[in-house]
Amino acid sequence: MSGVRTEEIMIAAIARMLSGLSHVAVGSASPIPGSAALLARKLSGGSLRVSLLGRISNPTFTDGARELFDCAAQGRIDAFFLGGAQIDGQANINLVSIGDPDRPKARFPGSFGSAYLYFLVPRVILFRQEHSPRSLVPKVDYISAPGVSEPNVYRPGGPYALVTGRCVFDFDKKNRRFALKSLHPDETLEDIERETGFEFDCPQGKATPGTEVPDTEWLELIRGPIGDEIREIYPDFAAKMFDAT
Amino acid sequence: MSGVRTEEIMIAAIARMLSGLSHVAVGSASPIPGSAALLARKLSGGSLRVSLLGRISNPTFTDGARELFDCAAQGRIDAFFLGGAQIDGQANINLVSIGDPDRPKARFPGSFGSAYLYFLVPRVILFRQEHSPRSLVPKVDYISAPGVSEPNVYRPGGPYALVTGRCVFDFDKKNRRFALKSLHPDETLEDIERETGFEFDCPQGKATPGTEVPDTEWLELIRGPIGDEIREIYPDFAAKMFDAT
Amino acid sequence: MTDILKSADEIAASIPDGILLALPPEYAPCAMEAVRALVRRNAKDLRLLGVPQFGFQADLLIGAGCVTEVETAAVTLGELGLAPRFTDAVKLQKIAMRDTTCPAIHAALQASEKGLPFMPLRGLIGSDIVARRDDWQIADNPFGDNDPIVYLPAIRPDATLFHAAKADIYGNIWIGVRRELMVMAHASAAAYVTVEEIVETDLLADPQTAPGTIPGLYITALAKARKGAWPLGVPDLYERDQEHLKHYAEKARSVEGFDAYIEQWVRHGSQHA
Amino acid sequence: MTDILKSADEIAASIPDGILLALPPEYAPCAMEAVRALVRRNAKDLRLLGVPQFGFQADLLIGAGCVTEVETAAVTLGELGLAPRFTDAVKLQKIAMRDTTCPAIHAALQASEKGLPFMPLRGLIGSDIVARRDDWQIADNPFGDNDPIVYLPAIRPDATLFHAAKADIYGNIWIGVRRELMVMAHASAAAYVTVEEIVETDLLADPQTAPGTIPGLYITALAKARKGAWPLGVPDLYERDQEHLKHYAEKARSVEGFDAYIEQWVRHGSQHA
Repeated sequence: MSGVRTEEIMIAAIARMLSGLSHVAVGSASPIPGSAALLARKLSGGSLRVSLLGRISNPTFTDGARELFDCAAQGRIDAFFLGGAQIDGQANINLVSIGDPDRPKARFPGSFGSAYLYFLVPRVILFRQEHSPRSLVPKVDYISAPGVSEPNVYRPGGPYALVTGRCVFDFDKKNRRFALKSLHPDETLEDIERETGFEFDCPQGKATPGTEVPDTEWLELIRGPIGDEIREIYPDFAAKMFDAT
Repeated sequence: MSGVRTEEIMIAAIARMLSGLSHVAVGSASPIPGSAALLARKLSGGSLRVSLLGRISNPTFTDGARELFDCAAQGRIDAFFLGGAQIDGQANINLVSIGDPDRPKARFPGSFGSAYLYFLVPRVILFRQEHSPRSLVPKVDYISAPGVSEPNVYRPGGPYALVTGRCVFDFDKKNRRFALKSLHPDETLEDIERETGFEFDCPQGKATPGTEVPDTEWLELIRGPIGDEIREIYPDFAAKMFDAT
Repeated sequence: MTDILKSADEIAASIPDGILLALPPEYAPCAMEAVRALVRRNAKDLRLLGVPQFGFQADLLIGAGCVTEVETAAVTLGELGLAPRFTDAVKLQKIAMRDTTCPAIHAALQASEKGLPFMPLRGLIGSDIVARRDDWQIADNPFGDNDPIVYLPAIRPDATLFHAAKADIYGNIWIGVRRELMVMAHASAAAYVTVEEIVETDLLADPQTAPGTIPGLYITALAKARKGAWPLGVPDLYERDQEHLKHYAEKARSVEGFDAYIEQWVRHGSQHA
Repeated sequence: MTDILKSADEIAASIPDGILLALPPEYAPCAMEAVRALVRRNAKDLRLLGVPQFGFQADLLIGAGCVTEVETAAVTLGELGLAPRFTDAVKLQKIAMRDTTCPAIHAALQASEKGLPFMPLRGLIGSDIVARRDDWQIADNPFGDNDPIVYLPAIRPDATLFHAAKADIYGNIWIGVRRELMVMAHASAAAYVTVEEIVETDLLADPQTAPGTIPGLYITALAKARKGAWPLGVPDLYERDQEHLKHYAEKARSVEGFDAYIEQWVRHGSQHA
């Protein structure tokens, strides 16, 4: 078994957060969460239902593109995943642009369904492999979807965790801040502090544990059947991850 | 060709009102309008589209029972048909009950989609074979759907005509009253006045023409291919109309 | 995961008393054997929602004393005339009747399907339907100028119950063009289904069947019930048994006749086989 | 009656300049040959609506100068990265961009489908999407207590354009599970469709195909265009031509490269056959 990749650590970390759930949906541009959901399904013995957007064979939904959103609003989706060009310390995410949105320095695809699903899915797991002051910022330039809401705003869902290429944060709903949960191999608390643009809590301080690295069995699943399944939607990701020498 | 039935005169009268239209829908419990619509389609050479609710083969709609209503709201249905246990002089219709609705003397099935389609379909043709002071009343006991609305109420549709077993009325939108248009065979103006519970206009007075009776060609259509088609939805109506000795 | 039960009676045993139960019209397959099983198990205090109207199955449940409340756009036996037990129950005030109109039912269920508290709907204003519904509101269209529109609160049934031609072992249900059944499953907290047959192949995996299929995700439990819609029909499989329905319509004119019908055709199991 | 036209170019000729045109995402078949024909006929001032997002087809139209305005939840080439002509056009303010979110597009189209002036939608509050949309409102749920909800005005596209596996001679279009195409057809004033083949049998008459079929009632015009979605795919018929799309993504990084691509692959007809 060759060396464990950062993506594989992220996949395993996310898969663990899906244990015991009934139905997980995965949106666009989400190969790492997609792989994690498929791994979690394997580990569940098939009891976890996974809805992969963009998959053509075996559709989960038969009522058109709106069904994902309706299904979430019905409370039938337990977890979803959102990325962000920028993510800030209040778990706001930015999928739109850097700088003034009318004269952006950089423009990204757009908000997709984030502004809705972030409110309605109980366990939204944020992911961003690049962990740097550029991606994890004090305040996003554009709020595609806010991390927290006023108490009178209908919001059964919200942020649950943030998984990066360096660590895992929990989101503390009460304090409206991230709390460092575990460090990926070779990362130190100082690394995280230096590379993170927002303030976060570190309840375990120096005792913050390492992120569990996927064992051989998990790696074989990720690189074998999971990789084959994810290839239908993300051929380039699969090629980069699994076909490299 | 045996004697012309009242139902056949009504079918022909309604069919004439559908000439030149693009799409006509027919609801529940409407064998006479259903036959009229199918006759009008035949006469149009197939250019008239007819959507018959309750038909199982060759559905017009594939988006469930709501599609009829959505389609009407999109302005894609030119004519529809409504009956009424009672119909009054302002074209209000009652499909619910006689007397106090909480302690009714008679109870009918219910309003179906009338309270919606009457507002949205441009040409709603009312039909009621029984033409008596009991069915055509000064004021309905329950308004399933009102004939007219305040000017600020969104209402692209409304009543166009009333076809009974004795005559045809036009609905005069400006005066909000019915106007006698034609008398079925053997009916006199006095008959109509005596048998109609509401007041109506009679712009042509003694010169009110007779309702055109369907000719042999039309009768052959009604009793032949139209009868066969309507039998799928209304077996009893077809048996009564076309199988009698 | 969808529970695959053994019989329509097990389906009926899973449906609690006192719930709001959404039922389809006669042209979508009705789970008549399960409805008879509800009568057999003496179901109580059901509140029925006709989507958007119904007939024989509602009349049976009302006549058998299983129902306290009905919301529907109509109850009718079609060409066979009025639904006699329904008509009697309204006249004698044995049930609370909430009259509505077809698109209002569809809209209120779609609100629930979308997790919305309400849906707006055109039409209706000036009808006694609106006048007698204190749970509805008329308010201005916020984008209009003096443009009143009706606001309907969402209806979320506790359960829905219907029949279909087939299901697969994953709980997926083939409904063809009868998509109101899909809205009912989406909008209800639980969905109970009887089917003519249960196939081993995945209905979602076949691009020919997937478009007419409700995913098992929405189905609480299903059971095989051959001729489960009888005496109503299933499109492309069997037609309505019009003679039997005529027999019912005549018997049900009186309480005694209805009771005799129930004794003969419901209490001792369905005898159509 | 649906007009059956001769080619994708005739379809493009039927679509007027200046309209609001609704287009599907890349996973529903896109009418790429008709989109190329729009570029060939130098379509102008199109306002594009992504339902709910799009990629290659929007980038092509934007790069070719056919577009003044875009409303969409995203523009992306998927794994191939950003849509370069879109990105440039926003940065250089060549198009007016209205950012939105997927369910808001679906809801606004369903409002149009239902002839409603608006639809409510959960979520969104506190996002910059709402903050920057002066055509949306936040108001209280009339059935709630201090419960704000977003009100979205209906979107009624002047036309929609998409591709499908097959149509019949009556104008019925088989879309399978891609029901967002059905909403687009219902909600738009006109619907233009290209298809791989036109069959003689009535798709609505067959209970197997009817559930995945848009009735011809909603289809303004259709034309046969073999491999009409290329270089995008059609489920069960052909896959995306990922190599060609990579080639596009590279060329389109610069205006010169994009122009060369258009010259080679669009102006002189599609060369994929």
